[in-house]
Amino acid sequence: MNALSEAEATAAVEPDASAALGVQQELPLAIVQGMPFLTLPQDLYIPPDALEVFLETFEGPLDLLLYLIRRQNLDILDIPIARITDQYMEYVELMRELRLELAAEYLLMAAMLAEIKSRMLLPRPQVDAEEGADPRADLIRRLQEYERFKQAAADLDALPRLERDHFVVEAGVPPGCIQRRPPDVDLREVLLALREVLARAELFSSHRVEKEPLSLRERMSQVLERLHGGGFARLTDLFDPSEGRPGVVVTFLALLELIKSSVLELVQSESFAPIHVKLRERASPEFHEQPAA
Amino acid sequence: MNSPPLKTIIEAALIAAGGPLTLDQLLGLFGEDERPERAAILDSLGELAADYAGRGIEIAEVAGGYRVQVRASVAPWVARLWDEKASRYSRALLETLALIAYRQPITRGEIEDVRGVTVSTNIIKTLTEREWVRVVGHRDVPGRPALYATTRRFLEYFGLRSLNDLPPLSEIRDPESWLGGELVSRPPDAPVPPSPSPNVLLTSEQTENTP
Amino acid sequence: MNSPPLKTIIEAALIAAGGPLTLDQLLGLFGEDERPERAAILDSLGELAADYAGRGIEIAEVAGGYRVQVRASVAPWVARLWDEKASRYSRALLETLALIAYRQPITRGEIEDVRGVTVSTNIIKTLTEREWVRVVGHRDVPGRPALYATTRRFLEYFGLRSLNDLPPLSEIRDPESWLGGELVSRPPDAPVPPSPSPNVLLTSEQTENTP
Repeated sequence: MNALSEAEATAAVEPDASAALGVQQELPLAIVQGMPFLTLPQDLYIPPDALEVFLETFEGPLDLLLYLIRRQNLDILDIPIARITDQYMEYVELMRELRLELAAEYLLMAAMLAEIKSRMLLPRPQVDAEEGADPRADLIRRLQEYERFKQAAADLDALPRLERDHFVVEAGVPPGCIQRRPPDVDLREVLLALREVLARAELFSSHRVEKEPLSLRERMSQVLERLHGGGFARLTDLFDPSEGRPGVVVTFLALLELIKSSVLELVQSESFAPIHVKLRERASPEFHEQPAA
Repeated sequence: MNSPPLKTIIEAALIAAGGPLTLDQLLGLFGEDERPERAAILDSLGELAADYAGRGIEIAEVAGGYRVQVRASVAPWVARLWDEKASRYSRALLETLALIAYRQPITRGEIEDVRGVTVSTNIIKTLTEREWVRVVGHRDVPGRPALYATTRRFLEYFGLRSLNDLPPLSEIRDPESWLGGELVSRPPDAPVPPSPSPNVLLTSEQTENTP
Repeated sequence: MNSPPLKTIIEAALIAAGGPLTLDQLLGLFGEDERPERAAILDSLGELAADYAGRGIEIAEVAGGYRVQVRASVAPWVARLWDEKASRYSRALLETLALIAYRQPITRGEIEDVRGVTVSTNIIKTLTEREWVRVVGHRDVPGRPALYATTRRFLEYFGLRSLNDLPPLSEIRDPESWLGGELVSRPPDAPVPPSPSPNVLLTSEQTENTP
């Protein structure tokens, strides 16, 4: 029982491997000690997880169809459309029962198969080659096209590649011999990058972001820099009256923001005593890792 | 200063570069007055490749340049230097990458047509982030979809000299054939010649087999 | 698999490591069952050092271990690699920098949330080494993530008096207002196939906005 379910699981997870057995007609569900099993024992329990994994290994309807064709060693150019359609529908049903998220593409393919099947039943006019084109032609073309890129993907994966089969070497140079010049950056490049990332995150729509003045952000950084050495600072020392009212307001907002986000804390020893500000708790060692010069 | 032998300079540069160097870049290491002939550099490369026979490293020709890399035969040991396991890529990602590589420039819609499923934004993001793929323009149709192509870094990563080095695509058998027509096999539409030669310079084959 | 000679493994590891390796790290490359004696590793190191006589590289014993480095005698030539290269920063780095500038103080996690992909340690390291970005505190949440902000040097480099000189976010979506002159050309190492438009970056930017 144990061995059987294990073999079953393997066969289930790797459709390609089982197809490679080259068995005509029905695929054995499992091979136990060399003996193929064609039917499931009545009492065999297949964990639903295993089935899910199995079904999720398909990269879409074309992949599933290819699997159905290949596992029966059928010629792709002459697929028995009725049989394949029935099997395809079984899988789609199974996915539904398991409530797997069934991509719309699978249903579209089901409809297409049904249509081809019905057209195959109609008598085909022999005369005109154009008119009488096999209804399967388009599907076969797509299957082949997909299959060659499925193969190309596998070939690509098999190429010896960096980080797996080869590693780039990078020997050091004795210190002092080389001054690596860091790349130049144009501010517009930075802004373009920002524009792109914001467009991706769709942050443009957020009013909160748009209205937030940059001076507030900058002031938050400045306050943190002031408090960086640790210890307490008098709240009043953080304000610079020479900046005028807007400057003081910005500092105040920056403090509120930092306190709200649990970076700073306020301490007052007793009522009406001076209020002090400090960074919350001593930070991890990284905190001290400031650039040396 | 007495100039050290050409070969030692080339070797040190290749080993320090951290990526492939083109012949021009190698020439650029030398001042006007001391610049060697291209042939001399190629000779040095050949000699180095021979020196590296039976060693832990080899010279490979990739992405239009030359690089020193760890030999595949010792890679499993070297890989233990880094904790991370080499990432495995999903089939969806590899299929998308393959379509971009063989059919570039290509739009996302065209990729989806062949694969029969939507291409997730995440895949495109990963491919661009790894700098294997980039947008090279937009097709002039409604929606102006982005056109994707592979980069030099893609060639470097997969150890290809050029796109011509990609494994050839399998042929398509024409469905017309079973209607009684002639069997016409469409020529593989992508990279030109299947290139059987390994891009590792010289002697690599022998040494891969050395016990 | 037949194990390659000890010396080739040691060599490849040292050359690939990009920094010194201790004897213990070298031993760690081998599985329990195949682990060589320390003396054998030392022997290999000695042999390699002898092999490298008269070559472009050498084995140096530095604090913390052994490393392969470029010989000082060829370093002047090798150094020219970086004169010319002045490589480009990745899009990922620029995006990270931009987010730190506009959303500071910000944690790595928050950057990742906006970008939708992880921010590599390397990017943070490069930005800190360049002194454009620094840790200004830690958020008091589990893990106490570092908060990053831009530095005075960042302002200096980009010729800004203060962050207020940066265009407001609301203007970012409209590049015409700040793009001004021509955009600096993109890295030469970009796409392999000829790109249809000369200034690809610009094209892609404009068109992303078109409805």
